[in-house]
Amino acid sequence: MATLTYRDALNQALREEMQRDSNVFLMGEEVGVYQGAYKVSRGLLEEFGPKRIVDTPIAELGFAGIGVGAAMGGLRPVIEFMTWNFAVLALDQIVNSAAKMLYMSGGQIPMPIVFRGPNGAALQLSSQHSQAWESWVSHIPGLKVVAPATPADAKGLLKSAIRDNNPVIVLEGEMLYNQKGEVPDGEHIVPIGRADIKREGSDVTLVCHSKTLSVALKAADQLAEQDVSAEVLDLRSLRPLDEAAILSVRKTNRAVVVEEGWPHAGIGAQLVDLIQRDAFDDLDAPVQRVTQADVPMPYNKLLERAAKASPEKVVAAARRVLYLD
Amino acid sequence: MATLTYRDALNQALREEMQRDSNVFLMGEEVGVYQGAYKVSRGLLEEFGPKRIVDTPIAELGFAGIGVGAAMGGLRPVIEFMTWNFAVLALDQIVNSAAKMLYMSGGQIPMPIVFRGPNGAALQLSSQHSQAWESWVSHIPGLKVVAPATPADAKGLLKSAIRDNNPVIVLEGEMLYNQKGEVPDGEHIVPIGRADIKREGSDVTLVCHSKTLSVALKAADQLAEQDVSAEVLDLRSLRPLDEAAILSVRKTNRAVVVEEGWPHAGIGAQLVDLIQRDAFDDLDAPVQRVTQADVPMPYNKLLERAAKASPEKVVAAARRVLYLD
Amino acid sequence: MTATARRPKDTAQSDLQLRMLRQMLLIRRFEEKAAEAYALGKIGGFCHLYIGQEAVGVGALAALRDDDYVICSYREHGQALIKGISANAVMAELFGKATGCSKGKGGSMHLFDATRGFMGGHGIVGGHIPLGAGLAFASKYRGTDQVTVCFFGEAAVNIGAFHETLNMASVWKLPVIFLCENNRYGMGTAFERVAAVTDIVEHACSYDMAAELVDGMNVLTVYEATRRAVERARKQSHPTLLEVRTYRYMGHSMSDPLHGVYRTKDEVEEQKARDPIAHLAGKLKDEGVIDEAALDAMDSGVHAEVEEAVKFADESPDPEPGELFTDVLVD
Amino acid sequence: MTATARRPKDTAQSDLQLRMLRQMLLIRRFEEKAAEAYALGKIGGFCHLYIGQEAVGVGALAALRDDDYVICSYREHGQALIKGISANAVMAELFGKATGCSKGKGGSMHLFDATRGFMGGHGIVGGHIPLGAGLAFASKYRGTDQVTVCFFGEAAVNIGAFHETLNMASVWKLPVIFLCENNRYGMGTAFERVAAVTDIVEHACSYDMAAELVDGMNVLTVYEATRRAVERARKQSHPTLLEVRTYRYMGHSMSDPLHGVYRTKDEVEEQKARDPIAHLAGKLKDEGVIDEAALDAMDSGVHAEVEEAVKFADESPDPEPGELFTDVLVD
Ligand SMILES: Cc1ncc(C[n+]2csc(CCOP(=O)(O)OP(=O)(O)O)c2C)c(N)n1
Ligand SMILES: Cc1ncc(C[n+]2csc(CCOP(=O)(O)OP(=O)(O)O)c2C)c(N)n1
Ligand SMILES: [Mg+2]
Ligand SMILES: [Mg+2]
Repeated sequence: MATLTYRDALNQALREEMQRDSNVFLMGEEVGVYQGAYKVSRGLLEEFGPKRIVDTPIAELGFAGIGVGAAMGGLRPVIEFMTWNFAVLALDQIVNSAAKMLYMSGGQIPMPIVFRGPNGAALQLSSQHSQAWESWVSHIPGLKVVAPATPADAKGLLKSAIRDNNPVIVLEGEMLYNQKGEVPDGEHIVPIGRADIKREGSDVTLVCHSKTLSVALKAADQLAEQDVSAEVLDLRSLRPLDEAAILSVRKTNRAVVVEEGWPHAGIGAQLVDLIQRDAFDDLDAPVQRVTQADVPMPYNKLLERAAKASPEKVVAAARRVLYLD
Repeated sequence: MATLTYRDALNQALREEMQRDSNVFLMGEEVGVYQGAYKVSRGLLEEFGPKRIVDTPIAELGFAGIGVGAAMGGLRPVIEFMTWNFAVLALDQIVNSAAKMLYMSGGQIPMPIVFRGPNGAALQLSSQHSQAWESWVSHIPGLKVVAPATPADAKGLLKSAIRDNNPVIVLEGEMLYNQKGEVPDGEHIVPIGRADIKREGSDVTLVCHSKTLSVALKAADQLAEQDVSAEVLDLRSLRPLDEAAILSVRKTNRAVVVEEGWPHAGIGAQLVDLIQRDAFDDLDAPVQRVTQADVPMPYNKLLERAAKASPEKVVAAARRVLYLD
Repeated sequence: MTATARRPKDTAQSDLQLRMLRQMLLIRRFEEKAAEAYALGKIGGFCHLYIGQEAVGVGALAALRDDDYVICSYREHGQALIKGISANAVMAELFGKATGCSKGKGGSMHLFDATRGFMGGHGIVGGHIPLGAGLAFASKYRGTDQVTVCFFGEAAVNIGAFHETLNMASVWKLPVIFLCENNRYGMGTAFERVAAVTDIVEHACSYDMAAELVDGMNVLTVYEATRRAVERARKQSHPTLLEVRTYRYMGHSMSDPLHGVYRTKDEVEEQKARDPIAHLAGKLKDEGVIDEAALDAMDSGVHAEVEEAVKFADESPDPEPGELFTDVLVD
Repeated sequence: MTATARRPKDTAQSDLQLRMLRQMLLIRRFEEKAAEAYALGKIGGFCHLYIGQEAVGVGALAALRDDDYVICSYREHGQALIKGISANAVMAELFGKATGCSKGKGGSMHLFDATRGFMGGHGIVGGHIPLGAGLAFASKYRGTDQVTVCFFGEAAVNIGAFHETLNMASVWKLPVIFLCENNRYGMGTAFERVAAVTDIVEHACSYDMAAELVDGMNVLTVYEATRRAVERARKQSHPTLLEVRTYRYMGHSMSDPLHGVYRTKDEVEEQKARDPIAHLAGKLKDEGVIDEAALDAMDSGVHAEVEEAVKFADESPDPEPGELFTDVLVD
């Protein structure tokens, strides 16, 4: 077990899967010569050559579609979006081609493709470069969606995604790339569709994923100081959801959902829907959500900070569901 | 008050607003010479000429962006998408340009633009031509979203949308275009953000919009035969939501949300979130949802029918929240 | 044209031309039946007929190997039939039946047969152009010498995906043929009203790509031009842009008027005088390759095949209700 | 070039050239300061410097009227300053302050001043190209004779929006100038690695559009070419594609290395030898229009302006917390 950054864990997953299966290739902007805009693909061009590490023009719609076509032709493409913000141009191919192909072909054409890249806000990138994609992509049948929060999960989920015969969306986090953690060597697989309890607790369940895991963990620390024991459930997979794990809120009878995106029809709304429907009688309080403020992301540092989910907001929400305030 | 089809009500709204304000123009595929793919713009080219009724190439991203630029230049564009399915190509312009421009310019550039067209499934149009857009567009701050269910609301909401100084998404329904209803002549405005009780009831509230209004009304009829009195609340506006009206579920203590789109992070999830949070103590049962099946839309008629929300499914859900089964 | 080409003594040549004649007839009769079935409500949704354009699909596909890929827009009944999907399976798909080539889930716009390299029917204008390049990318990557032909209409040239894809196909030298069926109109829009330059071949210059302008009412011309492009793709892995000038006799789809306000009835009639089937039949008769009786027999054979397809489709079962939930994901 | 042009006796000419020299200097010094402030953490996020490319923005904007529109990508500090936004307001925006030209909400990539026709700063590559055409659409619709100049990088030519927009601008004859600043690289990708045809002017053929290839290291050449294009737009309402060859000295953005692995240090140094500011300064000195002392004075003036801007930005307040929720919608 080595200590790796989230970035290097992704890099390791890519490298190992490319070594294992010659049909796997990586395509995207700046993935080759430049070693990746965020250096996730560092060293891969040297090891695998330009046939398998393919630098593209700025043409998200086109290269996403070429990836889908390559999957139809028997390859296993990994398509990197420099950030998910730019994937809005490619959404037609993700949704109308990748997600619907198997179904509309009557089951003939499997779609082993991964679309990955950093998602959501980093620091001060302003309105057009800070969008969180959870809701949009999770909405779509025919896709799987994962959002790892730790280096180990990043490696294990990306490996699962590459081996999956379905299109998988991997939402990474620019703010997570430098984060370090223990990562099992070699064959480390995290199955898609399984949540993970990152901290046990008994008074309230904090449901989170990706960047909001650290927010939830910090909130749990603060709550502990206030004698509140918070469980922290990391979803890891947003489609399919690990419903059984989520319904473990029955244990605490209270839940706060923390997400990075906007509130309206956010992924958190779906969690609330699930919890209230299937654990209605176990709930001692309405489920509360902590989301990004319902505004485009501002540039100013203080406004940006105020717009994002924070431990303080989670603590406040937890106290609300505990009727402590 | 005349009896008009939904199509002609929209046509009337367009015509009246174009007569009222010379800055209003209509742009889209086949809106002019062909009189509109679904004939919503019938007669407008003759009346207003090609300067104001602009036929475009098939270039959704480009003409949506030209519309946004025209709004920046002081006009009031109405952009027709032949159907919303094709607007996936234009989403960058809708979200990154139209919705975020006012904010990222620090309030300098208002965005009086309307994006409209038929939304969701018609009949047997299969996977790529049947997508319901409620969730995707409602998710975005900086947009308003309306979805009229009746000819009168179609006229009144489109007029409001055109007069609004913000970008407004108008989700119409191909299946509704031929539907007839009473429409007030001339100045008939339906304010954005106000739901409408289309039928009063006391046992359960059916929350719906657009095409699902008729589903809910039929369900209410069937429920009446079973001695259940259902209230039918037509949202009309999906962003902003009429929260006060929705919280009138306190009156019946039970709610079923009926929507056209897919379940996962659908607009209905947001309604459930709102209701459970703000009316928790008034709920006698978890809120139930009736949605499209969580699959791409199949072509076969029977499968398609089974995929869609139906009065039978709504009745079953209503009986569930009433603990009748 | 050499004398040999005008009078194919060579039986391989006459066989090929007879085969192409029969294929064009099959498409024509198949679609006439489909139009009838649509009117009877047996086919639903959008249904875009190929009548008038048969020479394009038939000529182009004659230049391909069985293991080559074909990918199309929603106007793909013709190519599907010629790539080897049975009339039964195509008609059953139009009827939405379980025996259809997409199990009744795809419909007219989404015919598929992956085993035969027929990679669909796609509904978003321009959306399948990158898919075609991607199939070619896969062949090149895997080191096979398969070629991909991607069919699309002239209106798709105005959409971004076309340009993004042609650029990458050229930079990466992909073995793909971009075959633009220029039938002059989008739904109801004449190309010259919405395109600054109406010769689609001109776009090849911006992408340093081989290109050819082809008469699409002559199946032999289409065949020869495609052969040259296939050669270029198979041997040198170079893409080609073919602009094939053709014409559709029917409305844009079954829900649209026959000529509408955007073109005149006279124009349609004028074009019909250049009918590709009549043209090839006439030529083969002139050359003594076929006589009236043989032609009648061919037509009867095609008729019987199509009648059988309608019967098959009619009698086939709908998909099981449970099919609604299958094929969303593979396990 | 005529002798007159080399030795502008004509004071209007010399005044213009001196003004352009000062503008280029202002951009250069402004951005040097911005780089310092970025290093100190006073500016955050992405910050794309224009150093090396000053002649393009300055030359092009000199050909415009005050009421013309300018719209840019994220590399727009230069154009913003020249279109009349004060150095104070631009620097304050980079600092995220309430006094910034976008109230601190936009940042480096989203500078705006609608009253001066400066229509932003946009972050999605190619996304503002249709906006530029839309502004021109509005001018033409309203019957004003305003012209719009839309600046973008060469890498944007590979994206669909560019093509869709050029086609419509040509079909509808919009008074817009598509000004491509070809600085040879996207982030770290040399254009020839990702474009089949590297002369961007070639694309004009596909859209039947006037085009010109322009030396972007010479502000006068840029000015003259833009004047011709402005004339064409203002008088005949015809669009133009200008390919202006230029070079950026710095990394793609402040977070990227100066030259990186994609180009050599030597190449960068070679290009700096063609510096547009040194070039114009030298010419004006040769011609006796300016001497060393006057040049120094100009530079000091610019320095002072920029220092003042930093001070202003530094001392300006952050936006009120409540600003988070304003400007989402107008009432
Ligand atoms: C992106 C997109 N926009 C609009 C449509 C609606 N539509 C379907 S076919 C068509 C016309 C296409 O014309 P062309 O490409 O020339 O092909 P043809 O139908 O003539 O074969 C239109 C506008 C669509 N399917 N996709
Ligand atoms: C659609 C999209 N894809 C990717 C990016 C990330 N990105 C920002 S700038 C850039 C390079 C653009 O190069 P060019 O257009 O030549 O302009 P320059 O930066 O050289 O001025 C890239 C890839 C983006 N902003 N938008
Ligand atoms: Mg056509
Ligand atoms: Mg560049």
